[in-house]
Amino acid sequence: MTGRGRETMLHGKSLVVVGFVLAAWASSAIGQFPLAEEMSGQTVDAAHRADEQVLAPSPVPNATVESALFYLFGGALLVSAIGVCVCKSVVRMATWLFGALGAAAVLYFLMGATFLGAIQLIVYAGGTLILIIFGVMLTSKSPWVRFECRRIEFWAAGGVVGVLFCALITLLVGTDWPTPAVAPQPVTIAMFGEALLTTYLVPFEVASVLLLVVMIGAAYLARQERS
Amino acid sequence: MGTTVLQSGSDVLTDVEGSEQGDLRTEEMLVNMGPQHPATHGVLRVVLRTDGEMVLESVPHIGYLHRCAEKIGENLQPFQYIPYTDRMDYLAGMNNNQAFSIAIEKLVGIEVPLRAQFIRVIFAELNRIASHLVAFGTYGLDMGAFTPFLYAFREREMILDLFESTCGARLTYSYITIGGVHDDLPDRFLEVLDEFLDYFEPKIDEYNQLLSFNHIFVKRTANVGVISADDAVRWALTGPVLRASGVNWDLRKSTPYEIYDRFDFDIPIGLPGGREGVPRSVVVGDSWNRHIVKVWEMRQSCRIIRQAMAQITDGPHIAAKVKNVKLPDDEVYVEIENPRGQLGFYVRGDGSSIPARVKVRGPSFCNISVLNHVGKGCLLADIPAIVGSIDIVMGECDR
Amino acid sequence: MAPEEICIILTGEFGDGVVDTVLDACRPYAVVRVDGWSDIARFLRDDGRMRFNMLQCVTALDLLEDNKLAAVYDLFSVPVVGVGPCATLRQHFAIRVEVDRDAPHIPSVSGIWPAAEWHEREAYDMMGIVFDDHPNLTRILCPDDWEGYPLRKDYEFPLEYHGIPATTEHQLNSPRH
Amino acid sequence: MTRMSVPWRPGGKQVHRGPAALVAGIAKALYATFAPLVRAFPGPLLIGAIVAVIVGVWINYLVFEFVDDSLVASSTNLAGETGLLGGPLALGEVRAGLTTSGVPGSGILCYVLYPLQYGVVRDVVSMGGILGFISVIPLYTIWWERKVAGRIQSRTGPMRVGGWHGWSQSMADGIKLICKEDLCPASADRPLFKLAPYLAFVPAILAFFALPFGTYWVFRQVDVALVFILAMLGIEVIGVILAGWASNNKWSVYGAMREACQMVSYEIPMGMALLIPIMVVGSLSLTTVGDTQSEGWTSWIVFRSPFTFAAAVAYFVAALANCKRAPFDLPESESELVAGFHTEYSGFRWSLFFFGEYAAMFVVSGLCVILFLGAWYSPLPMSLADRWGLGDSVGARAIKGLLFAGPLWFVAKCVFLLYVQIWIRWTLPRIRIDQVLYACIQVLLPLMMVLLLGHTLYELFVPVHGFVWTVFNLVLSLIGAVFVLGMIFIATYGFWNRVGLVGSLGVETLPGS
Repeated sequence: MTGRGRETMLHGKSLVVVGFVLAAWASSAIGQFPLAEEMSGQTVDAAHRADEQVLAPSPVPNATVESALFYLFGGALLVSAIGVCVCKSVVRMATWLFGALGAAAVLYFLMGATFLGAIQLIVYAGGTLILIIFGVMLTSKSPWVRFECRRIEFWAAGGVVGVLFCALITLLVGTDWPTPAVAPQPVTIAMFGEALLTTYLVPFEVASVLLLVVMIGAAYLARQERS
Repeated sequence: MGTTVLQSGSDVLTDVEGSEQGDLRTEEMLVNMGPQHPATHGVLRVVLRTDGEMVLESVPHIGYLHRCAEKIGENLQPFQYIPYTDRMDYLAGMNNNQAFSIAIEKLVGIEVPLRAQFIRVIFAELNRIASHLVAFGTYGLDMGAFTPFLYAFREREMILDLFESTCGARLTYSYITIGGVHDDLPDRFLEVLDEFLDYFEPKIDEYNQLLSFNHIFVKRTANVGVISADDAVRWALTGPVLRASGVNWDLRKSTPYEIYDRFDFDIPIGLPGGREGVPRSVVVGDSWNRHIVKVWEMRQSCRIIRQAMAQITDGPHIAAKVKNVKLPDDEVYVEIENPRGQLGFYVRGDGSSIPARVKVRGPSFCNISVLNHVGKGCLLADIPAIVGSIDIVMGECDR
Repeated sequence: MAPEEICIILTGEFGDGVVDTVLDACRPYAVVRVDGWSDIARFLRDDGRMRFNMLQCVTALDLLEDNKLAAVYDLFSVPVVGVGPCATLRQHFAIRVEVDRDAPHIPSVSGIWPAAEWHEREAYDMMGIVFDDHPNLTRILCPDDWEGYPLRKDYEFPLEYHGIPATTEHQLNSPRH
Repeated sequence: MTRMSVPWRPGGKQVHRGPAALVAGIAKALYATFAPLVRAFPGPLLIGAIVAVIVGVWINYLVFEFVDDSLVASSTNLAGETGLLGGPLALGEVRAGLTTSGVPGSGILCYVLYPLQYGVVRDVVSMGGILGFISVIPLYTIWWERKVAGRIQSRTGPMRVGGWHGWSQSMADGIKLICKEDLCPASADRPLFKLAPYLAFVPAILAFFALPFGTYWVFRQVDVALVFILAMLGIEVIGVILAGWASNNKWSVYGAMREACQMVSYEIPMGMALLIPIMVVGSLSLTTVGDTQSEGWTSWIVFRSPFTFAAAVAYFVAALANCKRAPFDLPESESELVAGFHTEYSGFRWSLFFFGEYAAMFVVSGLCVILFLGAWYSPLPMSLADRWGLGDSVGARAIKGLLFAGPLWFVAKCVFLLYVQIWIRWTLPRIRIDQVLYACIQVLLPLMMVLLLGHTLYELFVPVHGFVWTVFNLVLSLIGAVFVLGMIFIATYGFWNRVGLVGSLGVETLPGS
């Protein structure tokens, strides 16, 4: 590594870090988050008051920036999804998956569903992805674990994907999407919580019971294999 | 490098080397806790066959510090060989010198003056304390507690200063030679030694509170690497490792050499859990007992030194004629109680002044051979705990 | 028990198995024939009067003048509470097994005392004494591909190992005896 | 052996070409002028720098507020929106607005204030403050850890670099690490190997975006700040696992595996422990949680009920495990795994991991301070400030910032929690991986469930400011006060009769030695 090489590498590295931070800031800068100034006027009530006050979002100043970001992260989602399918090495596949999940989370942030974006990162990027990598790590020695599928499977998969893609395209082009006159009211956490426990209580409980059963099943299988 | 190909068709995970694995079992790994590893004190290499965190087999490989000390022994006169004995167990130089000197004196029949024997006892016990301090500090490091190491070395620094004031060296002393000691004590030595003992003895309880009885330390070492008394004897383990397994065998007490029969001190041996001052989960012969036996031995050594300082007499510090003494056509095998175990010297003379064969029986050589037997089924993090508690020095293991 | 009584018991038990007993030496020992050695060893460990349960050291000797190799076994009896009757013998005895140089085969005692496993590997590595049915008789101190047995009196120093030149002090090719 | 073309020759004078010569010249000149200055009185400079950063950010906020009030008042067509690109006012209007409101030197000031109307300029300025503060934290936490470790181990720690107590030691280490060649093992998975440190470093920085330092001191007021920060801490795990896995070294794989199970399992008790203060306040936004603890130290959530008290301790333990700090630092345990997942890393990449860890340490202690220890409020209640009649003038706000509520209090509490983490690391040994998982699943999880249930019942059935409630509150507050006063007493007692480092016993005076 000659001196010259190191300097360029140095610039490369710092650029990558700044790029990451800028991308995150850009997604947060387009005003979906209520700016700090709006908050200053709000007086602090007694300690116990719940926070129902709907945070008035500042209207989107400039649609071009917002749509540019949407296409950027939508494209990133698409590319990493393709990366997941095409890639051979399993761990690289997992990294592409992380790219896809991250891009999806940013899209949620763009739409103002901040809670959903954060949960997506915690549950998917922080949870299932790690278990996938963990599973790969336990079952193979070197990182060069390859996953080669045979010829016919490749074509079969290609066919199915083609069919689904055409169906999607026709659906996309066919319907005329209603464009809402006024920007939909963003959902705050309090409304989110109430909806979960009032209107959608039954599906919420059913889902949690299902997860409970899955967890007990996993524990039982693990213990059985260990003994 | 072996790439593992996941055949999507078959549900079996086949490794490129073709080793068929039944079901989706975790991959067994051959891991090399190599010669350069922070947890192996010195250049010990342990090849571990592990399944995840569980260790199936731990085979120690030695020989990385082999300097053919025994071959050199066949070329040098005994008094020239003393500096080589320092370099064997480089943490207990005085004890090594004493072992070789007693062997030669017994072979040739030299009578060591009484004052020299007292000085030998004082310095041997001081070196035992210094060696146990190193063992205490590095064992804390193996368990992840960085601080006790610094305290142990601060106290050891004072002992090394005492050694330096007497024989000029801090590690390789060559002070105890054949027929006595190299030169007499400096005049204010006993006062400073008394001052050190008064400073040091309360420190041992402080160390115990800081590390030995620390709840996490106990959980990491109690019931880990248990060696039964029968195994300890069959594998010829000696020293604190043997005594931690409950065998009351210390050469200073059982077959007293030199003037050890004049002092009264007791031998700390491994205690089962539940006794006063012993945590509940402790078992006789586990790593915690091996650690605590060393700490209690430090206190006994202080007792011995105090009695030796009280009973020391005046007189010559070395026997008269020592150089180019003729070795009889005979053999001798002498063992003394080294901080790490029984260090034995087998010397065979053939009439000339150069020995025909010098064999060194290093305690670490035997103590580490039990690692495979003890290491089966323990966790990866327990290997440093076991190796640290056995406290090996590769100098005397490889010679 | 004094070494004399041990020798008497041994000669009583094994007769010609014990070649001779040297008692006036600094550390008395008995010389034993090779073929009877393994059952003498088992006798030394299991017999009630002997109870030598700890094999401390196996020293390999090179008796060049009468073309022999020897292995000296130093045995200790350590009182272990709870294992057999609590013997307070605390005795120390040694056995020497001599075998000629060109076929140095001694039966291994690692079955009787597991400690012997590493000592015998070192004796093999340094002196070239082959211990029969030893579980893993390989070199322990020298590298595995080392030729020759360093501690033998007639050992020629190799002048090169894997390209690394070896220099001996003032051109001494073999130790002066 | 071909001679490597190395730009510098050993012993020879370093030769620079082109722009590098210019930069080197400037650097040398700067060093020549400032080095004596810094070496003369480093202490005041260091403390001055920290205060300057905080005052700078404060002034930055004041200016924003001033810009909004004055410009909004003076201009007619302004709708209060300061969009990203379209500026509402021309330069002339700004100057006119300033002169009408009688601001001295408005000629120059308008050039300064004009760009500040744009949101993007404000974001750049405040992001500069955030990134500056973030890079300062790991730098000084590392230096401070080495000093505290030294003191605990009866030695002195860094004393030489930069003068007073080696204050610029970690800065020098940073420069050294940047200049060091960072290798990538041949058999490693190169792209992943290079990506991993960024995945471990950037989330820790992004977590600072949503971490409020004061009521108005937050870069982005996210209404789900807590969940956002937890998400960022979750992503760090992936960086560490990829690092361990991609460097194709058996020991790093062990480090990565341990990391995976430890961090994933400890996120659950950590999340549950954070639920309890949320239950009290009712909102996920950290600013609201912080502002509800403004009535003096008895109103802090940690003293609210025994359940929150236990939850604070449980959270701190889970946070220790989440940041891989002792006694849970198994992923990079030196004694078994050589250096765990970052064995193969060196130079700049290694320092990214190091920075990420210390930034995460600050974020985690920040969360603990905001949710349990009365965020940016001092033990004195805000009502006292109103009684003293502290209005909105700059002077009054300065006193309120110092005595009652301000980022200084938040940073002070975070620094105290950092000290506790450092203190724990240098005293406790490391626990084994099965004990780590046992502690999480069989001890911490059930405890958190009990606390969660207990606190819900407590909130429902114990009337707020009722008799039982105030008894618990006072008792716990007393415990807290005793703990803090005890700490202060021990510190002063220790400082007062600190004994010189116990060296050798003066044996040199022995004759003949």
